[in-house]
Amino acid sequence: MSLRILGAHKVFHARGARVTALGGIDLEARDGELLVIVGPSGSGKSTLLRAVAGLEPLDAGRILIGDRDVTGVPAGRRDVAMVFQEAALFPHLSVAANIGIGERARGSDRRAVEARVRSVAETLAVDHLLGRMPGELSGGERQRVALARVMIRVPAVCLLDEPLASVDAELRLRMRGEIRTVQRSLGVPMVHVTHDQVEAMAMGDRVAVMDAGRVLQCDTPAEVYARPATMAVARIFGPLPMNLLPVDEGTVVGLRPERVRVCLPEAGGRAGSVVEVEPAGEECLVRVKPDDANTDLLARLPWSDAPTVGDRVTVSWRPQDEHHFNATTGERR
Amino acid sequence: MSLRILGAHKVFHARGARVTALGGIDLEARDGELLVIVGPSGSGKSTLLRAVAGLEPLDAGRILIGDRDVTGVPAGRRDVAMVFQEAALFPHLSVAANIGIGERARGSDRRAVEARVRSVAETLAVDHLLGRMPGELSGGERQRVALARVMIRVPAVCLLDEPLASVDAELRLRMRGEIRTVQRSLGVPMVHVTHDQVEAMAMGDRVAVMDAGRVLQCDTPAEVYARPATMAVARIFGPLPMNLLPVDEGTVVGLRPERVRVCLPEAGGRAGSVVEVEPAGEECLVRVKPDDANTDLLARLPWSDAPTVGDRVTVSWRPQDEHHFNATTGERR
Amino acid sequence: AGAPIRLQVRADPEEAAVYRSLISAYKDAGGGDVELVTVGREDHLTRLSTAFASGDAPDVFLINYRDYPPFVQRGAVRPIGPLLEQEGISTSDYYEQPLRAFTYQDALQCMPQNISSLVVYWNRALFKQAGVAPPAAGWTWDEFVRTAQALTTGSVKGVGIDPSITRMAPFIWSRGGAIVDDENAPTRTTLHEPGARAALRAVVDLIATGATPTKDQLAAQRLDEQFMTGKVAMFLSSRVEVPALREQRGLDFDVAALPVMGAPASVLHTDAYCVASTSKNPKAAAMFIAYAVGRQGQTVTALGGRTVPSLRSVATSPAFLSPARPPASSRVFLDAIPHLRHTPVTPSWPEVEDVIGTQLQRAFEDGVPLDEVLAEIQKQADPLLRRR
Amino acid sequence: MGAAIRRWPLAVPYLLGSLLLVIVPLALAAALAFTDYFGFRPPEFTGADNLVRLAGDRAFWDAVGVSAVIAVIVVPLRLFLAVGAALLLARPRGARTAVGRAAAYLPSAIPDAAWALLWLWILNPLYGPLPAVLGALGVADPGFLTTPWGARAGLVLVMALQVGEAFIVALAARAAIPNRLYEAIELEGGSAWFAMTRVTLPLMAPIVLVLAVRDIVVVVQNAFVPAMLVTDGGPANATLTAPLLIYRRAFEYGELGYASTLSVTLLVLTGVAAALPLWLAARLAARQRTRA
Amino acid sequence: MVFLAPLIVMVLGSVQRPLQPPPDGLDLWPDPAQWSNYLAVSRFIPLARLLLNSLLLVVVAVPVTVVVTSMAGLAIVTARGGLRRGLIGVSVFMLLVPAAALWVPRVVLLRGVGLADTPLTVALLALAGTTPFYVLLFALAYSRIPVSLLEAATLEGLSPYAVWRRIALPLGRPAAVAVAALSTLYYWSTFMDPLTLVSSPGNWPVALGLRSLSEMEAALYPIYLAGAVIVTAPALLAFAIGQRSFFSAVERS
Ligand SMILES: Nc1ncnc2c1ncn2[C@@H]1O[C@H](COP(=O)(O)OP(=O)(O)OP(=O)(O)O)[C@@H](O)[C@H]1O
Ligand SMILES: Nc1ncnc2c1ncn2[C@@H]1O[C@H](COP(=O)(O)OP(=O)(O)OP(=O)(O)O)[C@@H](O)[C@H]1O
Ligand SMILES: [Mg+2]
Ligand SMILES: [Mg+2]
Repeated sequence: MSLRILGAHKVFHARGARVTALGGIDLEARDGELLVIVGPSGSGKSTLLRAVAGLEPLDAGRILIGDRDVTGVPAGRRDVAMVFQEAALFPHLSVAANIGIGERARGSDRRAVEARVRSVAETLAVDHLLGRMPGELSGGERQRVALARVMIRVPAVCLLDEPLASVDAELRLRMRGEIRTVQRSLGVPMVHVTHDQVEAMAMGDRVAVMDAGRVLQCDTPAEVYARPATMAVARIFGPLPMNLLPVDEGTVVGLRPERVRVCLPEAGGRAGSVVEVEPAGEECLVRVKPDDANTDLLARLPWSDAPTVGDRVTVSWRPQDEHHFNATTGERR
Repeated sequence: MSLRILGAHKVFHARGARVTALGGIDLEARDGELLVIVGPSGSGKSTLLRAVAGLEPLDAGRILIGDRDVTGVPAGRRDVAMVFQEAALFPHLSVAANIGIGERARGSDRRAVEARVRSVAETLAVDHLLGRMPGELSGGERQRVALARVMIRVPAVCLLDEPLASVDAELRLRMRGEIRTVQRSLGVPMVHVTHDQVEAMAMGDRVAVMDAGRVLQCDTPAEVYARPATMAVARIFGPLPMNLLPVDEGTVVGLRPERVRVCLPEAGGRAGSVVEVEPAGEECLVRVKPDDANTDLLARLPWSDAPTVGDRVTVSWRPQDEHHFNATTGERR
Repeated sequence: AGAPIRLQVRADPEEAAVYRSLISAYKDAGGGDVELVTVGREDHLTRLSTAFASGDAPDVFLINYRDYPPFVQRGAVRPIGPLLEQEGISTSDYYEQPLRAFTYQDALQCMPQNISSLVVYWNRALFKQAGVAPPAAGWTWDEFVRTAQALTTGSVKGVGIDPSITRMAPFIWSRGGAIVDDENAPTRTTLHEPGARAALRAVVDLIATGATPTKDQLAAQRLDEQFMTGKVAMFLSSRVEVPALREQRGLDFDVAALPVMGAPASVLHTDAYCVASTSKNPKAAAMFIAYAVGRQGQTVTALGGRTVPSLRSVATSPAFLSPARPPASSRVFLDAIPHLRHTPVTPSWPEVEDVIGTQLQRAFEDGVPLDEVLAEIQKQADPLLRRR
Repeated sequence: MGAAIRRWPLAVPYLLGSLLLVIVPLALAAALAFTDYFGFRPPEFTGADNLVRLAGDRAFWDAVGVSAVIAVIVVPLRLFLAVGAALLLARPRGARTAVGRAAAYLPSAIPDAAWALLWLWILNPLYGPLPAVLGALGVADPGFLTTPWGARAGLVLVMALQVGEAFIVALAARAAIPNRLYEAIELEGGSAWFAMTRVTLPLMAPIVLVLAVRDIVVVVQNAFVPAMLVTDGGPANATLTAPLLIYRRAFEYGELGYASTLSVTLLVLTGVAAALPLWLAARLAARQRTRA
Repeated sequence: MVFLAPLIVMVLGSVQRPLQPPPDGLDLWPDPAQWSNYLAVSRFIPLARLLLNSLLLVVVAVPVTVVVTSMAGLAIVTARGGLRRGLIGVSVFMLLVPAAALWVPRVVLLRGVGLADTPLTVALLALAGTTPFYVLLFALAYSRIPVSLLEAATLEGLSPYAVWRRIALPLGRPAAVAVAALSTLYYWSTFMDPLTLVSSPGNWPVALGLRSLSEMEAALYPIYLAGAVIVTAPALLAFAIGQRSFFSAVERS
């Protein structure tokens, strides 16, 4: 069963102003597919998920799960599971009860639910917290419990709104794997919103890049990374935003910081000076101000090659690493 | 004025069980220094910040700001600013009022506050939201508003509890810069809790690695990265957790995934097979199961070198990239 | 025995006991089931109104003469005359005034249970202490005023009179005045006319002598309580006070006739049993009423102390007159009977009473000039009388 | 188009109950307002007669005035006491809080008649402790039961202290404010006063508003028991409140039809009066929002 | 202290000797204490019967009130737009209806459908929520519950009823406890409702009995006060016992 979103429109009226949260979204998450949504803060990602879940009525558009048009179906009857951006745990229920509440609501036997709860809690490393109350958990613990609540069942569609935002790196790596495993075994479409680009690339079968209520591009992560459809996509998607250099009238050249080389001033390329150096493990991020342009250039270099702030350097790149965009429409050339 | 934490102890009693949130913490954030705290979920980071702010009484230990012992001083008189992990916005006040409330509380004139609010809102890219109510914001917008509330003043100490967790990559990069700029201009000690290792390395003058209520290591990011003091630190700190291979009795060898090479089976090294490949932009993460060991090895490779799942490979590394740990104490050898 | 009926009476808890014994006596005498509903002062009419409105009215209810006009004029009552005749009750055995009072459009509507009147309660000990002679029958207003003055010493006031039309009426009549222009079909009040005005003037003058409780004293304690505690030596009321005063240990009191300003006069206080027009068991209701106003029933209620029996034979029997239980001079109530008159029967009368009471209070307690008050009464009460 | 969450069926019992016990009876009452009805015979339709009479009914309008005066004083006082007590006693601070809370709640648990009796004693011009205390303090005795304004003041006192309900409601509202918000204010160095005026009170405002509306209704319409038992409308009708007058009209004078006219009129008047705090609150909230 | 005084005076007054001259004001210290007044109460009203009726009334009406009002409150909070405004409007409007306007039509109506005059007639009011005030109270309490919680519950497949029962009711416990306490007090002490709705004295609640005691002669006031203490005591006792859990429930946000 696939999930299809057709022409979804949603406008909020906030203090007199109109905010277009969804400006006509068409999107499909195929059966057994993990669709990742990335996009800047406020681009409508949460609103889209909420609309799919039936929590936010659309102004226009349709939602289909399999062949079933669920547009008018109330949330409780869509068979959609969702992890909320702010972990929505029931403060009056223990962690175990929080995880099992859906199963119990669907009428499962208490014994059976208990066993399921325990097993899914182990998967998410929250089994030692089962007796606690949500108020006694740390931020990351809370998010994992919320995830456990969704992973215990087999819904028609599974929606995750930044479920790993407060989880530490190591656990995150592990949970990424867990989520994918669960999703594959369930074989249902899953839509996953994240800010973590690494996560998006690592997990997504496909990735949809949203901005200001629209889907800018939807393709495999590799394709989006390699050939961003617009300048906006180029900035939004990737571990680091792409450098965008206006070269001549009408064209902007995009360059991944990973592909920018920074050398001693003598070598060929554009001259400039280093304005910032951020260490990042084996690598570092270097911000260079070219002498002939106003836009800084960001480059990722091995730590061993790190310059210091103020150094005079030359930046260069291979022509095949350039992306060309239409300066006015922003579209790829 | 520096911030010093001496022997901080805090135990929670949750459902009969004792949870040691802080197990004797000694830590100093020097004047004008940005101290980053990283650590797994539940390791006591938020508790530590709350104790510094005076919101959580310590069971034992002292807090000093400059030469002033503030241990018994109520929160309001410590002159500490803090961004909470869950943005604590006032639901009945507009965004502008939320940002300005501290200034108003300290008795500033409304006119003056309005101007300051506008300027700090611009810095954090929330100026278009000033008239909205918190209920009408997206998750990331809310966090930025909370951040703005803190950045509007000049406190003695500044505490940030994962202020950027729900902010998108591009904005995050920008705000990282902003926070650092602000902090440097204020010249006050700032303690910043984050799960984002890149952030920790990029921003921190020093980084404290916490686990289970203790500080395992506190040093410059580069030093912690290069010479993790314990196995735990090695797993916790860094963009990817370190591989830890028990080699002989008593010793564990640690290897950064970035330093692991994966080649065709013929080359020298340990033989194994690829169990997982995660794309990550220019690179990919490869998980290899060596034939002679139970622990998987994680390696980061350029995307161009990516193998496919099931491939037979050889893993190798340079001896100087090995970290040696005592298998029982976990300490560096 | 007849069908079960429901009886609603207005009674405080002590009185309720009297009605309970009346009902059990009725049963012992072979009567049918009677469900007793006793309701307090304030709530009696409320309950009656809602009960009637919802078609759940009691079969029999006891009602005070002053509250009765709306009920009879608006058809809540089934005329009792014929019913009682069938039960063999002869109205000639009863005092005539209450019968007349409860007769409307030439038919007896409700059967009077008692015949009380306004009298002077007086405290024998305070009289003795002040060296004042006990009130004599036929004493005049001036004697009354002098007595009150003589009794007024230190903490004791001579007399207390509530500012209400039922208290004033006897004096007005005694002085030759009238309350309304036509007692059978009143269209306006006549308190401002000379006779009535003079009587009211006399009361105001009495108050001016200081022989009555001050405004604060009146607000501090009800008159009957002041009498019980020896703070007033005399006060005006009907038979209703007797049970409570009897219970008062150490209080030696008696009753005396009202003083006269001209001709002797007093005002009728009476309650009657009515059969609701909606009753499904008028027969059983009449049987019970016949018993209650019969010799046995009247004796039971008379012994309670609260009532002056409307049945002559019981009124003159020791059950009522026995001097062993105070007041010794209960005969005063019977002596007043020939001079009894009653206030008009018109639906708006309860409201008129409230208007007059409020205004008289201003004159008596706040020192507002009498004429101003009388004009105000005219202005407010006359339209009420003209309204149907 | 879209699918909101459907939970309105939960309101069905309430709506049915209200229909049977409030709406339909009210409709009947409204119909009775145009009749002569005494309860003994079916009502007689009289057209606008009752309205004409209402227009010229000075007693009623006087009573409405009395009710209004008392409400204007009592409602703010009651709210102040209830909310004040709730804020003072919001945080558990041992035995004193427990006693305080019990005390604030008690008067509402005492039967009205006993409460009235007590106040008859407290206000008693000769023996009462309150006039005595006032006298000792050199304050002129307002004449609690004897002068019009004194009696009104007395009535105000009687009603002002029975705030157990509002107290509990306010306490619950105070408890519902997340602690995190106070932590934030504390960190910003805001004073307790600042926290109360900028956080506590605005967040409690909706509930205080409902309490205000309810109090207006209670004082203007239903609280005739104190007036009946303590002052009985006197002296000289100074405390004859609208509900007491309607009560007398209906049950002492038996005019159920006209009493309905008065009741419905009172309903309209209270509606107007209650709209005032609603309007005020809307204004205040709008100001608060942007100012902090 | 101002608040506590009435209770003390009431208890002291209840052990005064009856049938003595009414004291000037209230003579505070009884000498000797006349505990027999408490026994005397049942000479005047069928105390046991009335207490039982009241108990029955409370036991039935209070839970019904809490259920009806909390469900309606949740409906208000989760409804949107016109429906929500409509529900709130109806509630506020009903709040404004004078009680006196309803007594007569109400009893006429209830008799019409044959529901008048039972010990539980007054409990019918609970169906209408006793007062719309309680509904608004719940609506306010529930509006503080993060919307995402209710939404999460719905997504988990909980029916509207289950959302109410399993999520809203426990989370709104302070409001539920408050409404339970307030309505207990209401049904325990209401006398105008039974006065108009219940005609058979056998079905009366104790408050109505107390009301008739209150009209006794001044000399018997100690007995009335004893009755008042008897009637007030259960309410206070329940309050005293429940106060800890009551306020802790109210406190927990
Ligand atoms: N209830 C609301 N009223 C008014 N505007 C709203 C409301 N909810 C969301 N918005 C606005 O709609 C837009 C989209 O919001 P949404 O929550 O979908 O963003 P998002 O992509 O999830 O952002 P984030 O990554 O920060 O969570 C934002 O501009 C937000 O301010
Ligand atoms: N109020 C409380 N009662 C009981 N235990 C608590 C309480 N608050 C925190 N804890 C426990 O104390 C430990 C430390 O919590 P803390 O919130 O400081 O973690 P953290 O490092 O901030 O985690 P995260 O990164 O997930 O936010 C955790 O195990 C948590 O479960
Ligand atoms: Mg979002
Ligand atoms: Mg935390």
